Amino acid sequence: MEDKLQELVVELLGDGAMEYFIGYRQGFEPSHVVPCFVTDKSEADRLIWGPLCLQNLSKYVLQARDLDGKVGLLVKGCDARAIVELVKQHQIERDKIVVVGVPCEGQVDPRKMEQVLGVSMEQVTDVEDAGDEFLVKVGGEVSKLGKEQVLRDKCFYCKHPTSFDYDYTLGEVQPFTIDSESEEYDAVEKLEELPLEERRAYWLKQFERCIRCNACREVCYGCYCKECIFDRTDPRWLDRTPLPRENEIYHLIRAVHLAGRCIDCGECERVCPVNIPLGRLYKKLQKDIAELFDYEAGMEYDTVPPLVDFELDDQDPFL
Amino acid sequence: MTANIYLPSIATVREVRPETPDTSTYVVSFDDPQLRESFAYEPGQFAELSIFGVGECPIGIASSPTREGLLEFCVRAVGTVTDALHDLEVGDKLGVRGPLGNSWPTTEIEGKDLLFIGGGIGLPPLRSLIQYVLDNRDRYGAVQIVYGARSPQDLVYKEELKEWEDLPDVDFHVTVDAGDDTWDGAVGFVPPFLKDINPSPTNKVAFTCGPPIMIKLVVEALEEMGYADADIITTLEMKMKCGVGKCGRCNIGDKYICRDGPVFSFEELRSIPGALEV
Amino acid sequence: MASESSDEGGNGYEPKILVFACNWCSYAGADLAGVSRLQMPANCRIIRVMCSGRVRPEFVVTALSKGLDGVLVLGCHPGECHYSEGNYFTRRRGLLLKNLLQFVGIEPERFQVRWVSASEGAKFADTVEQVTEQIRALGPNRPQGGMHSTEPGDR
Amino acid sequence: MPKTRVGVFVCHCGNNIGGVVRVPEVVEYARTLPNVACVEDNLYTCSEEGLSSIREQIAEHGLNRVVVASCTPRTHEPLFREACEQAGLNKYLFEFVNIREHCSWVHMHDPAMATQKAKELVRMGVAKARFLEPQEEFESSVFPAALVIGGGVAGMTAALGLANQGIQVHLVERDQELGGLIREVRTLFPAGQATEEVLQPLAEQVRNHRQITVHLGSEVEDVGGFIGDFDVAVKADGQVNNLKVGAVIVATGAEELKPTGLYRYSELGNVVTQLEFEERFKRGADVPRDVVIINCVGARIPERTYCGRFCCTTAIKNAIWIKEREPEASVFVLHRDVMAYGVQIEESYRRAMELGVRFLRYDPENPPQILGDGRAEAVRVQHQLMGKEIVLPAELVVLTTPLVARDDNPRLSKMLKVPLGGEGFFLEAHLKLRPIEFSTDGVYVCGSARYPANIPESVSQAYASAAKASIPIREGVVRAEAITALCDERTCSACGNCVEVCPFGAVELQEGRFGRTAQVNPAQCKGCGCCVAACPSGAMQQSGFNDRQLLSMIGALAEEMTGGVGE
Amino acid sequence: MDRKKISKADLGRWLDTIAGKYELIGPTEDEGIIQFGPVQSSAELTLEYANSLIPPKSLFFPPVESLFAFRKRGEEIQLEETKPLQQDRVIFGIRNCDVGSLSLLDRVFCDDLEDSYYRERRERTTLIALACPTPPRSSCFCTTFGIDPLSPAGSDILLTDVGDVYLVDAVTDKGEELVALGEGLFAPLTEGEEKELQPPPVDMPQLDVRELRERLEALWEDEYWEKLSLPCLGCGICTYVCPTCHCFDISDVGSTSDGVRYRCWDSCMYSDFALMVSGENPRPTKRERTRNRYFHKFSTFPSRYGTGYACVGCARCLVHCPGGVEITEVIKDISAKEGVSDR
Repeated sequence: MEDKLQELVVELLGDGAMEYFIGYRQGFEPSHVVPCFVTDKSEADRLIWGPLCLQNLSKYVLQARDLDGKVGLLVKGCDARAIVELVKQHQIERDKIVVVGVPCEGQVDPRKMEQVLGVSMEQVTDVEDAGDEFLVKVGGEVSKLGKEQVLRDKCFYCKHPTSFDYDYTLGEVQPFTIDSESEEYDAVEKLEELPLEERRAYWLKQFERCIRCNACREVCYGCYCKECIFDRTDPRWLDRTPLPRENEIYHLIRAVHLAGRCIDCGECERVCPVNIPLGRLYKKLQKDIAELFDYEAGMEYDTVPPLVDFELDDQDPFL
Repeated sequence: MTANIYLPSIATVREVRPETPDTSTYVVSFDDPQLRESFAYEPGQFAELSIFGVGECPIGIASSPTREGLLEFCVRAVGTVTDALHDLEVGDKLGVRGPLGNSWPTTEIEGKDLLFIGGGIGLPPLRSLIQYVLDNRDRYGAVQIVYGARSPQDLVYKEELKEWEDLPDVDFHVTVDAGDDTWDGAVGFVPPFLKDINPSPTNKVAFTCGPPIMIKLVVEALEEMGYADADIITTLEMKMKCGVGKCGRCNIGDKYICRDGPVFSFEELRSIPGALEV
Repeated sequence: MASESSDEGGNGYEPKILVFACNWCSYAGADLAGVSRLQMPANCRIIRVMCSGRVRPEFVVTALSKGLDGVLVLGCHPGECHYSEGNYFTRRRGLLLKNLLQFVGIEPERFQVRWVSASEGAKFADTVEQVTEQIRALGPNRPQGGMHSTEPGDR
Repeated sequence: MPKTRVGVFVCHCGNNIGGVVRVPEVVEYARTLPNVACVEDNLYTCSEEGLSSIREQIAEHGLNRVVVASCTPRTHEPLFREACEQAGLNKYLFEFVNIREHCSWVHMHDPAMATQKAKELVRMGVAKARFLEPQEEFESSVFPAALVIGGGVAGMTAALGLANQGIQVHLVERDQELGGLIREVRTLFPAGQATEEVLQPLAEQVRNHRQITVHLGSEVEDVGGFIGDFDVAVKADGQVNNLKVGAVIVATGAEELKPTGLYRYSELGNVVTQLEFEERFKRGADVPRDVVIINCVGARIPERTYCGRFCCTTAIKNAIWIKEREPEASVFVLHRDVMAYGVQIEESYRRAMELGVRFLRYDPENPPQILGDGRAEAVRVQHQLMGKEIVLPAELVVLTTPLVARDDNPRLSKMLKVPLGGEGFFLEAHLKLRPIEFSTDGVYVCGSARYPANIPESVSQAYASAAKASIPIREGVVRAEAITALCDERTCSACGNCVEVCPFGAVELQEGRFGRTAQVNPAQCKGCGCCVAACPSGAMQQSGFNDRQLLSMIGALAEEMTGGVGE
Repeated sequence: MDRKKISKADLGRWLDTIAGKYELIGPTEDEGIIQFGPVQSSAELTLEYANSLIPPKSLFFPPVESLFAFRKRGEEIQLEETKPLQQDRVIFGIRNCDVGSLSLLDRVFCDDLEDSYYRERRERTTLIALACPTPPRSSCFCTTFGIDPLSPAGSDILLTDVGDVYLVDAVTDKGEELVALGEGLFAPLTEGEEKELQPPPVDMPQLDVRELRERLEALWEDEYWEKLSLPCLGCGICTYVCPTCHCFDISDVGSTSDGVRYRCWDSCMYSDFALMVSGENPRPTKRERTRNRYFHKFSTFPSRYGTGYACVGCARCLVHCPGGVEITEVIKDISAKEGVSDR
C-alpha cells in the first residue's frame, strides 16, 4: 500500500500542479506517527500508512488557500467528511485539493493499547493490520491482539467512508466492519442515564482539569475563524484564566459552534493532554442533531447546516 | 518598588487635561504620602496603570522627576484599559506600578547639543527628557525641537509648545500633516520638514519617538545628514504585559523591551535581528 | 388571571431570572400584561431584542455560568414572526441548547423558551409565574470554583 | 470630563410608577452607577416640562448618553429620541428602561421587590447605554418606476393606479394579449354583461397610457436588488432586456383546476369545467336540455382544503344563463354548500330557483357518479331529503372547480425572495394588518395570486397595492431604522452562516478588502439580528443590540447578585 | 552528609511522617494521567511512572494563581495580597530533568526584580528527587543538556533505587532535616555495599549540540522555519507541558468594585500573544512564532541569563505535539547546517 502511495505522490508532484502533499511519516519512535509535508519528489519515500496514522490532516489544506498551486492530501474515509464541510463553508474550493482516499481497516487507540499490553507505546515497534486482529511487535516478538480491544471508538461504527468523491484511491475503500456489542451512542447514553447531580459533578471535574491549551480548538477543522470569539476584547466573553467556570463557558460555546458541523473525527479527544472525554460532548450533539433534525455533517456539499436552517414542522416543545 | 513586583500602589487623579479629541493628560499622585516622596524615577521610564476589574497597561511617564510630587501620563483611548482610563474623573482612584524600564541616557549626553524629533503622541516620552534638560539647562548644549502631528488639534501640550517656542535658547519647529483655517504654521510630514531644517550632526544626539513609519523615515534622513547610529536614540512601543521582564511578550533578540528598554540607540537595534522589522 | 402570588419569605431565596423578549410579540405581550395589571412575581428582568432569533446561545451559557438562576427566551409563535423566520432558528437553537445544558448537568428548568404573542398578556403572566416557581424550587444556581469566590483558584 | 457621561431620568408617571416603586431610592441608586453624570426624576417625563429638563441636562452636563426609566419604548421611544435630537445628541445614544408595564403595574403587591427590580433594570439600562454608539439612518434613493407582473384585471388596474399618478410602469404579460383569466369567460356576473364590455376599455386604457410600457409574450427571467433598486430581466421571444424599477407588484393571478381523475372528467367528452362550458356554449352552440352542475369539485378536500370562494357564483350564473336560453331545460346543481354571501349573489341564487334550477346537496363521503360509457348520460346521487338514490338524466355535466395557484409561483417566489403559503399562493406579510404586501419591502401582491379573488376584489386589491407601491416611489428615498447588521470584514471568516439565516437575503459573500467576506446591504436589512446570533466569531454585529451592549446588561444583572462579575 | 540507604517498606513510613509535618506532594495517577498533587499519605503515591504530564514547574509557577484581590469600599480601594502557601511543602518523586528546569526558572523569576510568589514557594519547598529507572524512556534526551539522572545536584535529597533498597544522598540542610525526621529508618552503607550497590550507568543517545546557538543564529532568515511550522497547529500544548517555559498573562476577573487579579499561563505560540492594540504583530504567522520559540530556548535565554540551553530534554513537547513538530528533529536539522567549526 505504501509504495502505491509513494508512486502516486511522485507522479502528482511530477507534473508540478501540486505545491506539496500532506501525508504521514514515522516520528521519533516507531509507534509515533506524525504529519508530513512532502514538497519534493525525493521525500516521497518518507510517506507511510498504517493503523497508527491517527491525525485528521484535513485542516492543513487551509494553509494552501493563498498558494497558487494545488495541495495533495491523504485522508481516511471518516476524516474526508471534513473536506466536504470545509468546501461547504466556503473555506476552500474542492478543485484546490487533490484528495487521495485510503482503505482503512480500523485504527489503534494508543491509550487502550497501553492498558491492554501493560507496556508504554514506546516499546511497540510495529503494528500491522491482519483482518480482525493487529500484529503488534514489542521488543522483537510479535503478538496478536483482537482489534475490538484496542480499536479507536469511532472505528466501531465506521460509516460513510465511501460517500466522498476521492480524486484517487489506493485500493477499494469500504466501511470497516467489526461485530461488537457496543453501539455508537453507548457512552452518551450511559451518561444520560446518570442522575443530574452526578452528571454535573462528572463534567465539572472534567472542566476543572482543563488547562486551556486550546489544542482541541486548533486541531478541529471547524475552528478556522480568523479571530476566535474567545480572543475578542469587545466584548470579552471569556477570561484566559483556566478557572472551572471559564473552562465550562469555553467548552459549551465551542460545542454549540460545532453543532451540526462536527464530523466526529475524534481528534479533540485524542490530542487533549489531560484526557478530557470531549468525544462524549460532541457525540451527544451528533445524536441530538440526527434525532431532532435528521442531519449528518460532512455528507453532501449542498445541504444547509441544521442550526442555520429550519422546517415548518420542526419539533416544538415550547408551545 | 514594593516587595511584590505585581502589587500596584493606589493613586488619585488630581487633574485631567484634554489634549486632543482622543488623548488626555492625567495628573496623578500616590495616596500614601511616604511613597509620594520616595517614588524616584528617571525621564523615559514608564509605569503600569491599573483600572481594577479591567486590567493594566504600560504608559510612559510624561513628567520629569525635576518637577516633584505629581506624575503625568498622556493616554490615548485605543484599547479596553485606555478606554477605562478615559472614564476617570478628578478624585477617582487607580493603580500605579513602577517606575519600570530603563531611561534616557541623561548623563552620557551632558555637554552635547540635543535634537528632539516627536510625532503625534510620541511627544510625551520626549517631553519628560525635554523638561529635565530645561530644568538642568547648564549641563546641556543647544536644544532643537521638531514636532509634528496629523492636524492642529492633534498637537499635544499646546500651551507648553508655545512656551518652548518663546524660550531664547530653544530652536523650536512645529508642523502638521494637514493644516486648517486656525493654523498658520508649517504644513507637511515630519521627515521632509526635518530635512529642510537640516540640523548639523556635529556633537549632537538625536532623540526621536512617534509612529513606526515616521521613525523609519526620520532615521534614514538623520543618517543622510551624517548622524551616527549611536547618536540616534528612540523608545520602542511594543506589547508589554508584566513590565518586569518575565512574561515573555516584549522580546526582541535576547532583550526584553520592558527591562532592557524601552530606550534603545539605533546602534543597539541594528545588532538585534528582527528588531527593526517591527 | 395570574393568581395573586403570595410571597411569604420561604427561605428568603429569590431567584433572579434573565428574560429575552422580542420587540414585536413577547415584549408587547408583557406590556399588555402590565396594562391589564396582571400581578406576577418580580424575579424576571427583561432584555428587549428585535427578534428572538437574535439571542445567541453564548448569552445563555454565560448568564447561567455567571450565577443567574434561570434564562427564559420569549418569541412570537412560529409562523407569526415579524421577520417571518426568526423564531424558527430560536426553536432549533433552543432545542439543542436545552439538551446540551441538561447533558452537562444543568437543571432543564433553568433554560426555557416560550412563545408569547402580542395579545397574550395572560399567558406572559402565567409563564413568568410558572417559570419563577419552577426555578425557586431548584434553589440557587451555585457557581462553583474560583469564579466569584476570591480565594485563589490556584492548584 | 470622562468620555462617557450618562444622564438618567426616572419618571413617577403620576403614581403609576411612583405609587409602587420608591423613585427617590432608585434615583439615589442610579447616582452610584459608573459613568452616570446626572440623575433627575420628574412627575411626567413625557410632558413638555420633562422633555425640556432632558434637553437642559444634556447641555448643562455635556451628556453623551441618556437613559429614561418610565413606560414602554413601543409608545414613547420616538418622543424621547426626538428630545435628545433637539438637544444636539444623536438619537441612538438613548436607552429606554421599562419600570411601569414591566415593574410597577405588575408588582403592586410588593413595593420592596418592585423597587429592587427597578434599580436593577436601571443598572442594566445604564450598562447598555455606556456602549451605545451614534448611528446614521441609512437612506437609499428609489428609482421612479414600477413593475407589474401579470396583465389580468388585477395587473391592469394596478398599472393604471400607478400610471395615473405619473409613475412609469412596466406591465409584463406572458400571453400575446392583455386580459388574463377573464378572457376565457363570456358573460360576467351578475348581470350577464359580456366580458368584452368590461375588458376592452380597461385594456385600451392600458395600451394607450403613455406611462405604461406593455411587454406582451414576455416573462420575468430574473429579479435582483432590493426596494428602490430592482434590476429586472424580462425575456421576450428569445432576447432579454433589463429594466430598473423601484417597486414590484405581483398580479400573476391563478388558473382553473382541471380535475383530472374526478367524475371521469378527462374520460368523457361531455364532462366539462365551467370555463370550458363558457367557451363551448356561449359561442353559439345549442344549449343542451338536461344539465347537471356539480360544485366543490377538487375543493374542500384533504388535498386542497380551501373553498374557491366564488365558484358557486359562477355555477349559479351559468345555471341562470342556460335557463334563460332554454326555459324547459332541466338544470340541477349538486352542491355541498352554496356560498351565496352578500346582496347580488343571494338575489341571483333566488332568481335561479325561481327559474327552476334545482339545488341538491350531496354528501362528500358518497359523491355523485357519472353513468354512461363513451358519453355521460346520467348522474346518480343520494338525495338526502328523500333518503334514496336518484338518477338524473344529463346530456352535459359541468364541474365547478376552484382556482389553484400557478405552478410558476415557486420560481417567481425564489426570484423575489418572498414566501409562498401552504397552498402555493403567495403569502402576504400579515393577514389582517398588511394584506397586500410582503415582509420583504418593495414587493406587493394583489388579485388571485394571493388567493382566489373575483373581479371586484381583484380591482380593490389592485388599487391598494398601487397605493402602497407608490409611497416609496413618491418619497423617492427609503430610510431604514439604524438597527441594521454590520459585518467586521477584518475578522469575518466567510463561513456563510449569516447568508443562510437572513430571512431577507440582505447578506451576501463578496470579495472585499479582506478577501471574500460577508457584506450586509443596509437597505434590505430589517434588523432582526438572526445573522448576529449565527455568527460564530462575533464578526457580525447589530447596531443598537450588539454583543457588547447585551453582554454588559447580563454582567450588570449578574454582578448585582454575586458582587463582582460584570464588566 | 554521606550516602545512606532506606528499605522500600520504610520509604512509605518516612513519607508518612513527612506528611504529618509538611504538605506532601508526589506523583499520583488520575484517569491514566500522572500528575504531581498533594497527598495525605504515601499510599496515594504511585512509583510506576516515567514522568508527569504537567511538569512540577506548576507547583512553583501555577497554571492559574491569584495575585491579589481588590475591593472598592466607598471611595477607597483595598488590595489584599494572596499568600502563595499555607504550609511548607515536600515534593517527592521529582525527576532530575525537572529539577534542572527549576534552576533555569530561578534565573527568570529570582533576578533583581524578584517574583515574591515564586520565591516563597521555592524557599518553603524541599525536593526529594527520584532517580530515573533504567533503561530511560526512548524519547528522553536529558544527558544532551548536561542533566545527570543519577546526580543529586539541584535537589535536596536524591533517592536511587538499587533493587530492594534506595540509596539516599542528602546534599542540603533541608535534605538533612528531612532525613533526621525519619532517623530510625536509614542505615549507613557497609564497605561492600558502597561498592556493589551502584545504579547501572545511564546510556542515552546524545544529540550533537556543539555550537547549536551559533548555527541557529545564522538561520534567522532561512526558509527552514516556514517548512518546520507547516504542521504546527498553534495550540499551546508544547509550552504548557514544557518545564522551562515561563510565559504568562495577567487578567482581572470580577467587576470594577470587587474582583481578583489572576496570573495564568500563556503561550508564545498563540497568534494573539504579541498582538498590539494598533493591530501590528511582531510575530504575525506561525513561521515567526515557531522560530521565536526555538530562538528563545537555544539563543536568547542562554545569552540573557548566561546559562546553558533552556531545554532539559524531558521530551514532553515531543510526545504531546499533535502536529508532530519534534524538538530533537529541529536540533538535528540545525546542527546539520553548516556551523563555524566545519567552515
